[in-house]
Parts: sequence; C-alpha cells; structure tokens
Amino acid sequence: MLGSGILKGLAVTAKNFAGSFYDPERMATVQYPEERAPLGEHYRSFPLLVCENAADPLGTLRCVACTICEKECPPQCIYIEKSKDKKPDATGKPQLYPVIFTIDTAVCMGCGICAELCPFDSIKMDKVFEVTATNRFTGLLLERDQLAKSNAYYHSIRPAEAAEVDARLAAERLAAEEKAKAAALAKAAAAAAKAAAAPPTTPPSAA
Amino acid sequence: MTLALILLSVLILGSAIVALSLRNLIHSALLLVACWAGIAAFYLWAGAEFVAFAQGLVYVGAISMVVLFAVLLTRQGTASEPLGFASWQRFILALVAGGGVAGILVGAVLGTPLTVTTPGPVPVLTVKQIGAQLMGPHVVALLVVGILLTVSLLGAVVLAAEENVKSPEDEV
Amino acid sequence: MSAYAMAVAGSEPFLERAPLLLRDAFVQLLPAPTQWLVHHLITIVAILAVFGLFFAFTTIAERKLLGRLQNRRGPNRTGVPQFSILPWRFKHTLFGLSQPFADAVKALTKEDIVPAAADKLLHFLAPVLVVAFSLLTFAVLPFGRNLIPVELDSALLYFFAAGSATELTIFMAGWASRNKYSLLAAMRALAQVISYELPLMLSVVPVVLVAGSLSTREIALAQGGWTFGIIPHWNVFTPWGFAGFLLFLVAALAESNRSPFDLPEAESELVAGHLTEYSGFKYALFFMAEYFGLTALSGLGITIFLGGWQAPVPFLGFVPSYAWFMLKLVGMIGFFIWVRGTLLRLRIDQLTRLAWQFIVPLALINLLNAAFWSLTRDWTGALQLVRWVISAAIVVGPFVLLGRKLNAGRAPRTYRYATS
Amino acid sequence: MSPAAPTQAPAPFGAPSGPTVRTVTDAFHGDLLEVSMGPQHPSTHGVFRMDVTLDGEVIVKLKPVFGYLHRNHEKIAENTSYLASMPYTDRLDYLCSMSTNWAYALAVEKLAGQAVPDRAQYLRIILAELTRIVNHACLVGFLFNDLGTSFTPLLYAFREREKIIDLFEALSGSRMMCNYQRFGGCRIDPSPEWLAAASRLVDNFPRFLDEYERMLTGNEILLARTQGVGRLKAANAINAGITGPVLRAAGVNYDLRKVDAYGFYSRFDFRVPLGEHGDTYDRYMMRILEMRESVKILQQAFRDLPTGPIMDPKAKIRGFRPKAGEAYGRLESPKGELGFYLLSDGTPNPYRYRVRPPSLINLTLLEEMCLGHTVADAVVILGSIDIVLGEVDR
Repeated sequence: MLGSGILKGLAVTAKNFAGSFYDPERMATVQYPEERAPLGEHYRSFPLLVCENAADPLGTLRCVACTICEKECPPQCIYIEKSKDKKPDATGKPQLYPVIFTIDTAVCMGCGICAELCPFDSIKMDKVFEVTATNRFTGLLLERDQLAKSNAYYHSIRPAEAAEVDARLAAERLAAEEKAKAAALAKAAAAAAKAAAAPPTTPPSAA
Repeated sequence: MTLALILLSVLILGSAIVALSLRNLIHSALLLVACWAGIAAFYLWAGAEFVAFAQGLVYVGAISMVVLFAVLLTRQGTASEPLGFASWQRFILALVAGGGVAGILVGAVLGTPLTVTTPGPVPVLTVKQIGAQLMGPHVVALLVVGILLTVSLLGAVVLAAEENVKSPEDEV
Repeated sequence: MSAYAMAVAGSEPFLERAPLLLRDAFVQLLPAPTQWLVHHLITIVAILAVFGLFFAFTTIAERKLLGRLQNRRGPNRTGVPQFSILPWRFKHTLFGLSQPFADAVKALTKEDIVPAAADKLLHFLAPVLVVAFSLLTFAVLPFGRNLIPVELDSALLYFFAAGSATELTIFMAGWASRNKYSLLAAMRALAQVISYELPLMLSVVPVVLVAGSLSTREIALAQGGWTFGIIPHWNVFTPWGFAGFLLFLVAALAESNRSPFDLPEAESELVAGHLTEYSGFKYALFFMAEYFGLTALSGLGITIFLGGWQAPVPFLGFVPSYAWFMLKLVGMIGFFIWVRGTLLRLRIDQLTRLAWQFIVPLALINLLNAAFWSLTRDWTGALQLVRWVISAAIVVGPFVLLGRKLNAGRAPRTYRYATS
Repeated sequence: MSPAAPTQAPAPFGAPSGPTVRTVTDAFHGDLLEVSMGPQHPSTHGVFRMDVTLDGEVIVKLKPVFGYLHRNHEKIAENTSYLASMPYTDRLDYLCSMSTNWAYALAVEKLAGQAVPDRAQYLRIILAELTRIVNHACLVGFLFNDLGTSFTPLLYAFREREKIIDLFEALSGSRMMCNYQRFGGCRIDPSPEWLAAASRLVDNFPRFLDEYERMLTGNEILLARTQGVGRLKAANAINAGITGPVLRAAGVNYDLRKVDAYGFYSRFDFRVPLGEHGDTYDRYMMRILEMRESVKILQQAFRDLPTGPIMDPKAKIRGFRPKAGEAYGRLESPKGELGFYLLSDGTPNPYRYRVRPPSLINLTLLEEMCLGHTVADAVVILGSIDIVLGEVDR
C-alpha cells in the first residue's frame, strides 16, 4: 500500500533517534578537544628527525645528509645541505651531517615515504596533527631544530617500532665495536707479530 | 475612517495606474496584486469580511500566481521592450473595447441611486447567512458559475493533454 | 477578546485567565483613550515575543533532533561565555541552547550582498513581506481557551488568504535575484502553490462542514468532550478526520516548503533556490518566515484536527489550555522535523501529480465522507459501528486504488546474479 | 534566446522521431534557459560542471565540463620514481586509495615480473573489498543527498564508513591516503587485534545494510525518483566503454574480478549482481548488492588468511628499476575498470604513465542518460554514476 515504505523509513529513523542516546554503536561521535580518539600505532602526520640526545638535538642527529629522502620525496618538500666536515654518527662512524634540513609542511603530504626509505632510521613520522601557523611561509617551513625530536619522544609515540630500531642500531653499534675491537686486536696482533720478529731488546708495548 | 478610505483609494488607484504605465511586466503584475490587496482591504473597510478574505484568497493568493506564471512562460525576449504602434485597426479596436467597458462601468455607477443617509447599525452578516443565501435563492447562479468553471477547467485539461510526448520513463 | 470570552473566563481557574488578567492589569494603568490601542499592541507584542522565541528554539530543536536522528549530537557548544555579565563565574555550554542567539548575531553582522543585476526593490521587499505575511496568519489561531488575537467569523478564509501570499514573496525573491537557480525556484514555487493551495483548503473543508463554522474558535470548541471518558472528540479520531489530517499534513508540508516538498529551496539541485542570492539577515528572515509558516500551519492543524487547546484526557483538565496548545505544537513541529530527517525530495512533476491525481480526489471523497458523517450524527449503538465502517471504507478504498495508480509500475525489484 | 529556439533544439531522448507536429501548446513554450551547473554546485561531487540547456526544467542539452581539478598526475609520475607515484595514486580516487594503490602496484609488478606472497594477496583482497564497501556506502549516501534527504542516509553510511576508515588508519597510518601497497607486497602487517576487529566489523555489516534497505529501498518517493530515470542501454554502455556497477546495472555481466581473476579472486566464491533496466534504481541496488557480496568475500578472506611474509624478500624498495618494457595492470575498482599503463625505459622513472580512470569514462554518456529528464534528475543520475573528480581530472 502507498506509504508503507515511508512508514518503514520513519520507523528506522525513530530507532536511530532512540539508539543515539544509549547505543555507542550508533552514536560514535567523540567530543574532540575534551575526548580524543586514540591514534593508531601507525598513524602518521609529518616527518621528524630523530636525535640521540634531547639536550643537544642538533649535535646528535642521526641524519647523515644522504639526501635519499630529498630525492624520493614525492612532492619535493625536503631541502638538505650537506656539511663540509664529518662528525661521528650513532654507530661512531664519522659521517656528514645536514647543515640545513627543512621540510615545508605546507607541501608535505604525509605519505611517509621518506621514513620508509631512510637507511639511517633518522627521519620518522610524527603524530602531531594539531599544527597551526600564523605565517604560511615561514610558519610552515620547519627547520632542523624544529624537526629534531629526541629518541625518547620517538619511543613515546611509536614504542614498538622505536624499540625495533634501537635494537637494530644497538646491534649495528655492537657490530661496529666488535669490528673495531677485532680490527684493534688484529692490529695488536700484527704489532705483536712485528715485535716478535724484531730484536728482543725492544720491550713489547701495547699497540 | 475617512482617512483610511482615502489611503486605500490612493493605494488602489495609484498601484493600478503605475501598473499600467510600467514597462516591466513582472512589476506590473506585482502592482496588480497590490491593487487587488487594496480592494480586499476596501471590502474589509466596508465591513464585508467574507468578501474581503475571498478576494484576498482568490486574487492575491491564486490568480496572481496564474498571471505571473503566464508572464514567465510566455515572455519573449526582454520584458522592458515597449510595444510599437502596430496598426490603426488595433488602435480602434482597443479604443472600442476600452470605451465599452468604461461606458458600462460609468453607467452602472451613475445609474445606482446612492442615498446619502447615515445608515443604522449595519447587520453583521455571518458566513452562515451568506451560505444560506447562496444555497437558497441564488443556487441557480451558483450552479451556472460552477458549470462554467468546470467547463473551462476541462477545456484547460484538454488543451494541456494534447501534447502527448512519451517521457523516457514510460518506455521499457 | 469578545464579551462572550470574558464572561466564560470569569468562571475559570486562575491559570487559565492569567495572561488576560496580566494584560488587563497593564492596560488599566494607562489613560483611557490609549487603552484600546495598547490592548491590541500587547497582543501583537505577546505573539511576536512568544513565537519569536519559539522560532529561535525551533531552529535549535530542529538541529538537535535531526542530529539525533542522524546519530550526531547537533550543536552543543554555544552556552554562557566565561566573561559574562553574571556576577558569579559561571560557564556552561547549556547543551548549546544559546545557539540561536549566536546565529542571530552572526546573521546580523554578516555582509548583506545584493547582486548588481538584481531588482533592488523587490530583492529587498521579498524578505520583509514574507515575514509579514507569515505573521499575519497567527491572528486567528486560538492559542488557548480565551486567547484568540482576533475573532473572525470567517477565520479560516482569512488564514488561507494571508498564508497564500507567502509564495508570492518567494516568487519575488526568486525573480528579483536575477539568478537562474532562483528563477527556477520561483517557477517551482508558483507551480507548487497552484497545486497545493487547493488540497490544503479541501482537506480543511470537511471540518468546516461538520463543525458548521469557519471560525477557528467554534471548531476548537466543537471538539470538546470525551467518549467513555478517555477518547477525546477530536476530529482526528474519526475516519474522515484522520484521512483529512493526513491530507492536511501532506499539503501543509508542501505549503510550507518543507522536506520532502522543499522544491524551491532544493539545495542539491538549485543550490539554494530563491535564497541563492540572499545573505546575512535577509536570509535569516526567510528562514524565520519558513518557521513561522510551519508553526502557523501546525497551529491550524491542531485547531481543526487535534482538538485545539483541549486536554486529551479529562483528569488533566487543570493544565491551562494554552499549555496544551503549545505542547501539541511542539509535537507537530517534532513530527515535521522527523519527516524531514527521513524523506527524500519529490520532483516537481511528481509533486503536481501527487496533488492533482491523489490528494485532490481523496480530499473531495473525504468531503463526501464528512457529509455522510454529519448526516448520520444520530446513529447510535450498533449503528455507530456501521457508521464507522462505512466512513472508513469510503476513504480507505479510494486511497488504495489511487495509491496503486499513482505508484503503478514501480516496486522494489529482485535481481539476478552471474556466478562466473 | 530567439523565439525559434525551441524548434532547433535536439529532440529529447526517447521522444518519437519523425516530423514534429505543431500543437496548440507549442505556442506556450518559452525560451530555453542555459544554466551552468557547477563548478561550484553542491551536487556535482566536486568541481564538475554541467552546462545544461533547459526547456522549462527539462534538459534538452547537457555538456559535461571537467578539468578543474587537473593536477598533472600522469606527467608528475613520469618525472618521479615508481615508488613516489604511489602516494599520488591515493589522490586519484581519494575514497578508494587501497584499490587504486593495488591497481598501480599490479601494473608495476607486471612490468617488473614481481611475485607477491600469499598473505599479501589476501590482505589486498581484504582491503580492496573493504574499500568497495566504503565507496559504495559513501556513494549511496551521497546519492540520497542528491535525492534531497537531509543528510540522514549519508550520515548513517558515513557512520559505518568511519569504522572501516578507522581500521585503515590503524593499519596504514592514514584514513584516506593509505599509501599501503608496495611493489611485491604490502607495507605493514596487520596485528591479530586488527584482523579480529575487521572481521567483527564485517560480520556486523549486513545488519547495517538491512536497516538501510528497510529505511529506503521500498520508499515510494525513492521508487518514483529513480525507477525509469537515467536509463542506459547495454549496447550504448558497451560502446562507450563503461564499466563497473553502471555497466552491470545495464545487465552486462562484466566484472574484472571474474574476467581477469587477478590476485586470488579465483579462490573466492561470490556472485555478480546484474541489473535489468539500467536505470538509477538499478545502479543504486547494484551497490547495495555488491556490498553484500563483498561481505561474503571478506568473510572467506578472514577465514583463509594465511600466515607468512607480507613482502616478497626479493622486492627492491630502494633503487627500483624495472627492465624496459610495458605493462597494463587493471582491476575492478569500486567504480569500474581502473587500469594503469606503464612504459619503462629502464630508468627509475616510467617513460609513460597513463591511468584509465573509470570515473571519467563512465561520465561520457551522461548526456544520453539525462536528456529528457529534469534538472533534479540530472543531479541524481550524476550521483548514481559515481564519479570522483580526483580521478576524472587527474
């Protein structure tokens, strides 16, 4: 009969009206500034640069200015200038570091490809999404010191991933130390062998 | 009361005259509506409540819509184009028709014996009484009007139904 | 207020008379020559104040109700600001109830844009007139046992005469804007009013026939009393009254341009229809007029079908009549909001087809039905049952037949599937 | 705006051809009205424009105008590496980034001869079908908005869509710009909790569909507004290269999930709903029925999801350089056949990159569907075609 479909529709909306008062399945709204929906483990907003020490963020950046991210960034929002000198990196190896590292967050689309491709676990995706600026040119252009976030912060936003990264880095560092030790040992051994081959009057010294 | 009558007459006559002189058809039509509204107000002033509201309902509410609809649907080109002088024939015909109507009206007005006496208390005519009058002594007139309107409605339906283009929805 | 009403008022409870007493007390304070004027002014001011506020809260109620229907919360932030003039530090969102006032401030402070090509005078007049016409209709509604602003013998006629002029203003707005969407909206408004003025009146005529009066007061009074002490003698509880009420609801929705008949405004097709070129306070005025029109039509529906200000059950008779009226009004508005939250919009040709092929014939049949009902007034006992059955059959039969014809060839379909 | 204009106008679609007989009512025909609907219009689903010529409210001519959202997608892709185009494909059909990602990954994998592990194949099907549900729910909601509801069906659909979108966010880090598929697998392995939540959601989804259908499918106004409106003939649809639910609503059995059986679709048991009339109602029902079939596919996928790696260990993320050659990868996106054509010259960038966007090609017959209908119908027909301007304009 004419009108039955309309009546059914009215019944459904009435059910939803009632349901919105008690059924969280129906009323899924979160009252934003007071309540916040939890962000997922993999949530990403803008990139950040991980540094080892929060007290000296620029001195302990993991970034070695390899510019892979700069080249691969789809919207080309990263600009890097390499340093002239070298500093030891996380694994103690002397590396270049970025003198200038800027990300234009007005251009950045938050795809996370930079973080994915970074071989040094330096650039990672942040989770802050409440970003405002009063100047659209300078305010959204993030410099090195604004981008640098400590490893502890990285741990706080992505615990699982950060732990994995730390473990990997630790392993690398260990490997590097082992290698250095092995190299030192080898050197010592070589020196010892040399010393043994030399006249015994020379006292054996540590290399 | 007299002041009200003067204001009403100014409204009615003024809007009618301006409506005639304007070149913009829509403006004229709207002024015509204002004129009708003024007439309704005049009936109200005269104590004919029922007629006043009927006037408002039929003219201001319905006929104005039809007039506007017709203007919008049949308007050709811009509305403000003044009509040129077409032919003497038309001029004479217009004169005859207008003069005829004016003559009848003037004759009717002058022919009515207007007694200038102070009337006694006007009997309040209820809708019921009007209805009884309509259905009683004037039932024939009412029926004739009804038949006339029905015939015109049917004519309109026939006119409108002549164009029988199949809409794409009908074809399967 | 007529002498009759005053005489009746004398024997009524205090609450029933309170508004009149208040008015009279105030009027007495003034010198005698101005009393009649103040008397009327107070009535006008009271209507403006009450229904102005009612409009304000209807907008928030609509937004919140629609929100709940759609599983949202609706506006719930606007409340008392912290730096208020209140002596104590009080900050509360008040469930967003002060939203309409914030909206009013916003509408007032917005730029008023008049298109360069627009017909300036008509563009300005349209919002003014639309509010004026929609307010006129309040004059004849009986808000309470003694609360009728103007008692007219042909009140219903007046109501429709005043109400039908609002579509004219919509036409003015649409045409004066010189916008193609607005022009289409103007045409739609005209077509709509031509189609729905008649059904609206025809749906009311049966009541006039049975009550034997065009006066809203008489019609409301005629619906007093209860059967078996619980079923009120409202027109809606008769077969012809129920059918008439449904027809009235549909026609009233169309007349007040509410969803599913909001064709002139049709936001998905015509951007905002006749409102496209309006901004700021003029836009708010149209909005206001729409709600006034809706309120007035709801008030009329209550008066002629839902027993007016009569209490639904005898033991609640102590509640003042105007409270009942307002309660019913809230219910009606709530129903309209509910319908808006559910239904889709009709197309203009379907709208006119619905009017001419369904509602007008049904309304005419319902008129016959009402005639039958008033002729068989003295049937009692078992005959009463027969009367009910016949009356119901008179409306249900044509309803089913016409409905089938209207919906011919359309039904939910079943589909075939391919598995490879 | 000449008085003779009505007779010069093309005959409405479906009007009887042959010599026109002038009737009395011809005299009442006014001027034709040209309205440019869009690019700023609430119902053109983005910055799309329809130049319509109206006789009263009936459309006698309609010209779709697009390109307002042109972003040089294909040329940009030819100047960046293969991987860097992946996030850009999110922006093609921004409602269904998971499917679009997959289509691109499919093309690149074909080009590079890259294998995909089983778990990744299943994940892709899960995400593509979830995307189909997201897209169809959105579409149906927007269609009802075009039909004039006050957002109610749209918000119900969005409520359910939001749950799926939240899953996407939890998995890929972004709600709509997922950037999830990679050449040779997927980016992130979902946790067991994620899979459980997704499975629960899918199991509950038919309840929502039932309620939705109860609310609207039998609604008399919906039937009147959509049945017989915007009819598309199967032959015309095939000629125009229309694909997806629009084609199937016209009764043509063509679903790439069956035709190509890409991915692991051959392992799944599902049916393809077919329409009969090709009108707006059929297109609407195709979406509803496809959502029900998607739920079936998803339930099978969650049941059979294998364990294992999600990325082919031989896949190269950095320095990806496919051998010279060409490939066309296509899949059944929610809107139709979405294809990526790639021509490689052995450099890190594709030499030629071309998208076959279903939205654009489905749009080509808009005029044919709309002629003879009113403005109100044109909006609904456009809504039922399901376009996303990001994909139309690229």
